[in-house]
Amino acid sequence: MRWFWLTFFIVCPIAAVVFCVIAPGMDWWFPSEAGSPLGERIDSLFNLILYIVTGTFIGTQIALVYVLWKSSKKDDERAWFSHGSHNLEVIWTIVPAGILLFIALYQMDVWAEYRVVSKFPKEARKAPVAEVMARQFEWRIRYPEPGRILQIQQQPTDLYAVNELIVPAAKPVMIYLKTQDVQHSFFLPELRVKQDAVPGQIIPVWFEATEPGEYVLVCAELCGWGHYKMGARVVALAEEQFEAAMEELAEEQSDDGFADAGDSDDE
Amino acid sequence: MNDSSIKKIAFLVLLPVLVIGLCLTGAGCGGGANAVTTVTLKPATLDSDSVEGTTTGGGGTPGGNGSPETSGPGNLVGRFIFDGTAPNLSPLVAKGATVKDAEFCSAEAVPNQSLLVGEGGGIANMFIYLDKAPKGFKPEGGLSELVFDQKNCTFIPHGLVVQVGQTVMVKNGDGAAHNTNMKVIRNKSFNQVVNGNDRNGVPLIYGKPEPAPIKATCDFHAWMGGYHLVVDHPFAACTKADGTFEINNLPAGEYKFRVWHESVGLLERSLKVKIEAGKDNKLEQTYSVGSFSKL
Amino acid sequence: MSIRRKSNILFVLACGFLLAGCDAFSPPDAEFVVREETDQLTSDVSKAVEEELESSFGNPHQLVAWLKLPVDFGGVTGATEESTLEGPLNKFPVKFDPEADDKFVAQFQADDGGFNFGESGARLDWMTGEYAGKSMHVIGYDSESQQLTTKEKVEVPPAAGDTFVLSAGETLKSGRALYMEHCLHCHGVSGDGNGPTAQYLNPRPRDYRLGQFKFKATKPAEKVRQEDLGRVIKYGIPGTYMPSFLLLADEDLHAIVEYVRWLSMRGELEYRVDQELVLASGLTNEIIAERKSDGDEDAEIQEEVDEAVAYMPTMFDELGDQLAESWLLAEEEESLIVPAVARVEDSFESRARGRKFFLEKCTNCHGHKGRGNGSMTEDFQKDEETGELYAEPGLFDIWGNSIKPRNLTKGLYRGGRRPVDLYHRLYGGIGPSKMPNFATTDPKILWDTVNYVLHIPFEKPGEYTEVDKEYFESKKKSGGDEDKAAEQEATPTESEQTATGSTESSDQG
Amino acid sequence: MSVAHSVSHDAHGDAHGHGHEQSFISKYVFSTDHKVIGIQFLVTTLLMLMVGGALALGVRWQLAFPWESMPLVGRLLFSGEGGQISPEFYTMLFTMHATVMIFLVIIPILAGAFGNFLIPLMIGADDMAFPVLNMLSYWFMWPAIFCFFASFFSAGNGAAAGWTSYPVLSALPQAAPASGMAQNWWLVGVTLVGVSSMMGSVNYMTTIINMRAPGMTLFRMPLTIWAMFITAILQAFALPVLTAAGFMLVADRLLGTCFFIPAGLVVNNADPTVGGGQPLLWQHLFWFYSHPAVYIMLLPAMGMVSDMLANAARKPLFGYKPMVYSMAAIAGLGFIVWGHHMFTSGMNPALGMTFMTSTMMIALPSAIKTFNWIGTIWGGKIEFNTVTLNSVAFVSMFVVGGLSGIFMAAVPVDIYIHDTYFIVAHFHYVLFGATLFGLFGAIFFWYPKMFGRKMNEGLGKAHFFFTFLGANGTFFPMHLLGVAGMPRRYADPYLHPYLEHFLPMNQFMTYSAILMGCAQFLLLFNFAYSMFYGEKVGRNPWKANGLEWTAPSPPGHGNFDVLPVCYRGPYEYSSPLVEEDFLLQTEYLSPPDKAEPVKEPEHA
Repeated sequence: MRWFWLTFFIVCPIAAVVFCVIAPGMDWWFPSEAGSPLGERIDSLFNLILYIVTGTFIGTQIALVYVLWKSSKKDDERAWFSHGSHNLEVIWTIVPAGILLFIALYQMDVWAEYRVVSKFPKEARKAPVAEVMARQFEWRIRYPEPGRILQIQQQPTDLYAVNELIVPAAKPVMIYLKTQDVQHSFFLPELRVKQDAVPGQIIPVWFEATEPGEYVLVCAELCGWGHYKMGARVVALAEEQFEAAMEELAEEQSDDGFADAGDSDDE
Repeated sequence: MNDSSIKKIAFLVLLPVLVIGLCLTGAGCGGGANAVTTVTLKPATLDSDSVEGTTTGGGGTPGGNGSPETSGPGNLVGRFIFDGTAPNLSPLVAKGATVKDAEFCSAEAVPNQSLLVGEGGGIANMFIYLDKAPKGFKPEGGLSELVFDQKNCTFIPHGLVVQVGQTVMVKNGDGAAHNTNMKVIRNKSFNQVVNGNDRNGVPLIYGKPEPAPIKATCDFHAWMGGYHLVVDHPFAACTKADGTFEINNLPAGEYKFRVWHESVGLLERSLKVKIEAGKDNKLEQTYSVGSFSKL
Repeated sequence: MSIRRKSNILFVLACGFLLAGCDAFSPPDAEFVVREETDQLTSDVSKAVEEELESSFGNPHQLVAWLKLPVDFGGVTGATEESTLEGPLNKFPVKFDPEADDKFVAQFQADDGGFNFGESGARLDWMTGEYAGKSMHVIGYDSESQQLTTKEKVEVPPAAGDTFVLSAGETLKSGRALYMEHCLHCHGVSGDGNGPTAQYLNPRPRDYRLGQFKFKATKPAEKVRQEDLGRVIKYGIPGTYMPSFLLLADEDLHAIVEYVRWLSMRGELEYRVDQELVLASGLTNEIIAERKSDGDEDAEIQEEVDEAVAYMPTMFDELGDQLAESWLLAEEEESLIVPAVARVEDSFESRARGRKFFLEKCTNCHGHKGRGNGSMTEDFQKDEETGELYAEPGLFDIWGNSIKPRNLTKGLYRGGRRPVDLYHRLYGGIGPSKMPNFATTDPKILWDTVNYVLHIPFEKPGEYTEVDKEYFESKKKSGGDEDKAAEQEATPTESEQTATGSTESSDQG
Repeated sequence: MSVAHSVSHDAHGDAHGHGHEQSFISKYVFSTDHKVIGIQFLVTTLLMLMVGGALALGVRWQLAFPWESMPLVGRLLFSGEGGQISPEFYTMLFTMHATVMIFLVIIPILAGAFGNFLIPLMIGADDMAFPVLNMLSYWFMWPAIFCFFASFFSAGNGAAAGWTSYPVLSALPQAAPASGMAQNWWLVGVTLVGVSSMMGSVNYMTTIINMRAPGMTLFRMPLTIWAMFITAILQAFALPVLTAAGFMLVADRLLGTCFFIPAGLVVNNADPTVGGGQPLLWQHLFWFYSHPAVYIMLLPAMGMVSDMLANAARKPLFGYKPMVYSMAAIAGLGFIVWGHHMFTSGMNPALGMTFMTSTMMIALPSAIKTFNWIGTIWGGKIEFNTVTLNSVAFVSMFVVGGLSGIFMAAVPVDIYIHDTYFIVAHFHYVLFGATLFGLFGAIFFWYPKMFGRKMNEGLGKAHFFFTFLGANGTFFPMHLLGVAGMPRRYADPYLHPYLEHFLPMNQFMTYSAILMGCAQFLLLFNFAYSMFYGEKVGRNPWKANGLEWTAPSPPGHGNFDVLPVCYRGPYEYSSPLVEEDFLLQTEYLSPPDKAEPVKEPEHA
C-alpha cells in the first residue's frame, strides 16, 4: 500500500506538468501569439510567473513526496521530536517575500501603460476611432464620419455598425467603451485586452493590433441569459484600407436604393 | 479488517456500475439541437387517387348545391323582415363631437349601421349568397366597375357584393385622408391610404372568393366599418334599406343559400330554396330580436 | 447481516436505479405545437388537419420536404445521361445541374480526391421517370465517366433525362440544427415565438405562423423576401432582444433563413386551413353545438364533416399552391419597392416639407414631436377578432401584442437606418402593426419625410415653429378646432427649449 | 461561572448526567448540546453538498453536450424542446451551484459543524457559552435553505445573476428577467445565512476567550481552535458589510432606490432608469465581505489539517507559533485585498497597484504554512490511512491553488485571465482541492469521537482515490481553458471558433466530474454505514494529545467526566519524556518534568 500511495502522489504532479508541457503542441494554449505590443509584454510576464510557479510547484511536490517516503519507512525508530527551526522559518519567509515583491513591482509599468489615461499613446488619445456600446446581447458601434472627430454625443453624420469593429492596424487606437444596460466586458483574447463596460461610465480603452487581420471580440462579464451570444470581431486594416472601409460604410449608410433600380417603376 | 476488504471489493464493483451507467447516459444523450433528424420528400403534386371533388380558388369544402336541371334560369326575389321593435342605436359619432378630422367626421352624425331596420321592418345590409357556384356555372366576363366611397367618415355603400375580378374603385369624399383596410382572409391584403377628396379612387380587385363577408375598416377612424362579400359567381345579394333583394338568372334547381348579417354572422347556413325556371321565386324570411341577441 | 448481502442489495438497487433512470435520461422528442384554432375544430376534422400537417411537414425529428414549397431544401440535383450500359446494373452516367456540381464536390469529395458517401451510402431520390418517388443509395462516383454507383441493382436503367436529388434536405436539416441552437429558446420549436425564454422578452419574439413579417422591402401586400430575413438575422433589430448574428457563415445564414421560411409556411398553411374550416365550413365544436341546438340533424353535420375530412388533402394541395405562389412572387423583381426618384437632397426646406407631411399623416400615432405618444395611443382600439374593445388603451399588432408607435427622438430604427430602409417603411407600411403604407404618395414627399424623420433626434427646439404655425393656421381656416393641445405641444414653450427626450419612455412593439 | 458549572456536574461524574431527563425532541432536534448541533450541521451540509454537486453536474453536462437533452431536467422542464435547456436555466445552474456550495456547504460545515463540535471539546469546556444562541444558529440555516429553494421554484427557476450578483444585472428585475422573484429570495437567503453564521461567530469568540479549561493558555490551543477563533473574528467584522449591501440591493429591487443603478439605462425596453447609483459600489462592498469569506472557507480546514498531520506524523507540529502568526496575518491582510477581484472593473488604476502588492503579500503566510506542513511530516512516522491521505491531498492541492493565485494577483496578467476558466480552476483548487479534502480528512478523524465508531478504511480509501482523480481531472484542464481565453459562465463556448476544439477536453472534464460525483456516494454510505457497523473504538483511537480525546466517545452531555486540566501544548508527539509516542495535554508528569510548569487556571 505504501508504494502505491507514494507513486500516486508523485504521478499526479508529474501528469500535471506533462499536461502543461504538451499543451501548446496540442493547441491547448493561448489562442494565438499576442497580437499587440502590450500583449507581448503581458505574455512575457505570464511566462515569467509561469517559470517561477512551475519551479515552486515541482519543488514543493517533490519535497512533499520525499518526506512522505522518508517518514513512511517501516522501522521502529521514533519520530524526530522537533518543534521546528527558527532559521528555516526565517529563510522561507524572506525568500518568497522577496520573489513576490519583485513580481509585484515588475508589473507596475505595464499596468500603468494599459490603464492610466495620461500614459496612453498620444495619437490614440487625440482621436478615438469609435464608440463601442455593449447591450444585451451584441456590440453596437458608432464611428465618426471620415475626417471628423468622434463626439460623446450622437452626430447626424455618424456611422453605425454592429458586431464588427474596424480599426487601423499597426498603430495604437482608442475607443470609448460604454454599455446601454448591464455590465459587460470588452475582451479581445488575441490582443490580451479586457475591460469591463460599467453602466453609467464611458471608459477609454486603447490597444494596438500589430498585424492586419480579424480578431475575436467576446463578452467576459456575466450579462444575462445571452452572455455567451456576444461574439463579435475586430477587423484591423492597413491605414488606407481602413479609410476605404470607412468610405464604403458611409456609402452603404446613405443608400437610397435608387441607383440599383434598373428601370424605376412608379406606383 | 478482512470484512472491510470485502466491502472494498463490493464497492469497487458497485462504483464502476454507477460510473459506467452515468457515462452511458452521456452516450445516450442527443435530443435537442443535435438530435438525429431525417428528411423525407413529398412530391409537389397530389397523386390523383387521393383527390376528391372539384373546388373553387379558395378551397373550402364543396357546397351541396344540387344539380340544377338545365331548363332555363329563374330569379329569386325576397325580403328579410325584422320581427319586433327596431332598436334605435345611438350614433357612433355624435354630430359636432370633437374627434379626429372633426370638420368632416362629425359634420353629420355617423349612424350605427350594425342593425338597420327600414320601413315595414325590412332589414338592410343582409347578405344572401351561395357559398359555391352551382355545378357547371361559367362566369362571364365584362363585369361593371363598382364604387366604394367614403363620405363623412362612413363607407358608402355599407354592404357591397363584389365578384372575383371585378374592379372596385375606393374613393374618398372627405377632405381628410382615409386608410382603407380590408380584413381579407383568402385574398391579398388591401391596406391603402386614400388621400383626401380622391375622386378617381384606388382600384381594388379580388383574386379569390372569400368564405364570408369581410370587414372594411379605416385605421385613421376606428369607428368606420363596411362589408364586402366576395364571390366567384353572381348569385349573391345585399338587401336594400327596405330589406328586399333579388338574385337573377339562377339555373333552376335546389339550392342551399347562406344568410349573413354583420351583427350575428351566419344566420342561415343552408337555407333551402327551390328555383323554378322562368319565374320570380318568392322568399320571405322573418327574424326575431332573439336572432340578433348579440346586439 | 453480513456486508456481502448488504452490498448485493445495494448493487441491485443501483442497477434498478440505472434502469429506471435510463428512461428519464433518454431524450424526449421536440414537438411542433398545434394552433388553438385547430384544437377548436371538431375532433375528426382537427385530427385530419394534424395528420395532413404531419404528412406535409413532418415533425422536428422526421422533417418532410414538400417539394411544392419554394424553399431550398438542399441536396444535389441532376439528371441521367444517355447510357450505353445494358441489363441489370447499378451504374449510370449523370449530369449535375450547373451550380449543383461544386455543391456535390464540396459535400462528398474526400481529401484524397476520391468520393465518400458514408457506409450506408447517400440517399438518391428520383423525381421523374419510372423510378419517380423511389429512392436508391449512392455508394460511389467515378469522376471521369461521371457515373454514379448505387447499392441497388435495377433491371431497366433509368431513362436519360430522369431527374434526381442526391441527399435531399441537407439545407433543411442543418437549418433545423442551427435554429435549435440559436433561435429556439426565444422563437420556439414551431416558430410560434413562444420558446422558454420568450416570456421574459419585450417586445415578444416574432410568431412566424401567420406568414407575416414587419421589416421587408416588398410592396404592401407581398410576402417577405429571403434577403429581408437575412438582413434582420445578420444585423439584428436594435431596441429588441433580437441580436445580430453577423458572424454566422453565409451558408448557415441561408440555412436558417430557409428553415424560418419553411416554419412560416407551415404555420401559415395551418392558419389558412383553420380559417377555411371555421369561416367557410363552420366545423368548430362551438358552431356545431349551436346548430344541433337549432335542430340541424346530426346526419347532415356528419356528412359535412366527412366531406371535409375526405377533402383535406386537396385543400392542403390547393392552399399549398397559393402559398407557394405568394412566397415565390415576393422574390420577383416587381415585388420589390424601388424608389421612383433618387433621395431628395437633405436640406431644411426638404425637412420642412417632410415636417408638414408628418403633421398631416403621422401625428396621431407618433405624436407631434415624434415621441410615439400620439392620440391613438390613448384611445381604446377594437380587437378585429372579437370586435370587442381592448382592455387597455393603445395600439395592438396582428399578434395581439400591445405596441407603441416608434419614438423617433431616440434614433432607433428597427427596420434599419439606411434612407432606403425608411423609404420602405413609409412606402410599404408595416402591415402587421397599424403603420399604414403611403404607396400612393409622391415619392419626393416620402424622401422629404425620410430626411425629416432621420433628423428628428437632432432637432433643435423651435426649429419648425414656422412650419407648425402655418399648418395650424390653415387647419383653423378649414374649421378644424380640435388641435389646441397638439398645437401647444408642437410649438415650443420656454420649458420645451431645455427639455430633452432623454426621459421619454422608450418605444416598444 | 462556566467552569464552576462544568465542575458542578462533573462532580457526580455521570457523562450522561442529563441524558435521561430529556425528551427525544429536546435531545436530538431542538437540542442545545453543541455536539448534537454540530452533527446536525454536518448531516445537513453533507446533503447540501450532494445538491450542489448535482447542479454542478448540470453545468458540466451543458458544457460537454451543448444543447443536447439534459438527463431528468430535460424531461421535466423542457420536454417540448426535446430536452434542451434554455440559456437562463444554465445561468441559474451555475449561480445556484456556487450559492449552495459556498453558503450552505463550506461555510456551515467548517464553522457550523466542526466549530460547534470541536471548540468546547478541544478547550475543555462543557458546552458553548450561549447554547440557545448556538441552537438558533443552526435553525436559522433552514429558513435560508427554504429561501434558496423557493428561488428554485419561482419563475425562471432560480436566481441567475451569478453568485456575485453584480448590479445592474441583479438590481433591475427586467435585466435578468428569468430571475424576477428568485433574486429576491436569493438575497433574503444570503442574509439569513449571514445571521446564522454571525450567531455562531459571536458564540465561538466568547467561548474560546472565556471557557478554556485550566492551563489551556492561548498558545496551548490546538491550531483548529486558533483557526476557528480567527475565522469567527473575520466573520464578525466582514459580515455586516454584506448584510448592509444585501439590504441595499433588495431596496433597489423592491423599493425603487438606486444605490447601484446609474441613470439612463434602457433594459428590455423598460423606461430608462433614473437616479445616479454606482454599480462599482456593490462590487466593493460585496468583495469586502467575500474576500475575507474566502479565508473563512479555508482557515478552519488549515487548522484541522495541521492537527491531523501532526498526529499522522507522530511528531510535533513544525513551527507552531509561525503557523499561528501566519493565520493572523492572512486574516489581517484578507481585509485589504478585496480589490483584486476588480482589476478590470475600471476602478482607479492606482488602486490596482496597491491591491496587487497587498495580494502578493498575502501569498506569503500561505507559503509559510505549506512549508511548515511539509516540515511536520519530515522525519515523522507516517502511515497511509484515510486521514493522512486526505491531509496530504490538502497540502498538495493547496499548493496548486495557491500558486495559480499568483497569476491573478499580477494585474497585467489578470487583465487577460480575469473571468476566464483560469479563475474557475484557481478557486476550485482552493475550495474543493484544499478545503474539501481537509474536511474529508476531518470527518474521518473526528468521526470516532462523534459516534464511538471508526469509519471504514477501505471505503474511505476508495472514496479518496476516486475523488482525488475526479477532482484533478475536472479542475486541472480548466487552467488550460483559461489560458486559451475561455470566459466563465458561457452556456455554449463553442459558438466562438477559437474555442471549438475544446469540446473533447470539456467532455473529459465532465466524465471526471461524474466520477467524482459518484465517489461521494461512497462517503455518504460509509458515513451512514459506520454509524451502526463501524468498528467500535475507545476514547483515543488515534493516540492523539488533544483534550477531546480524554472525553468518552461519544461524549455525554457535559462532555468530560473529570474537569480536564491542561499542562502542555497539543503537539507533544514522540516526546522523549514518555514511553508511548503521544502525550496527552492533560497528563500530569510529576517533576522532574521538563515539559512546562503547571500553570494556575487563568480564570479560576
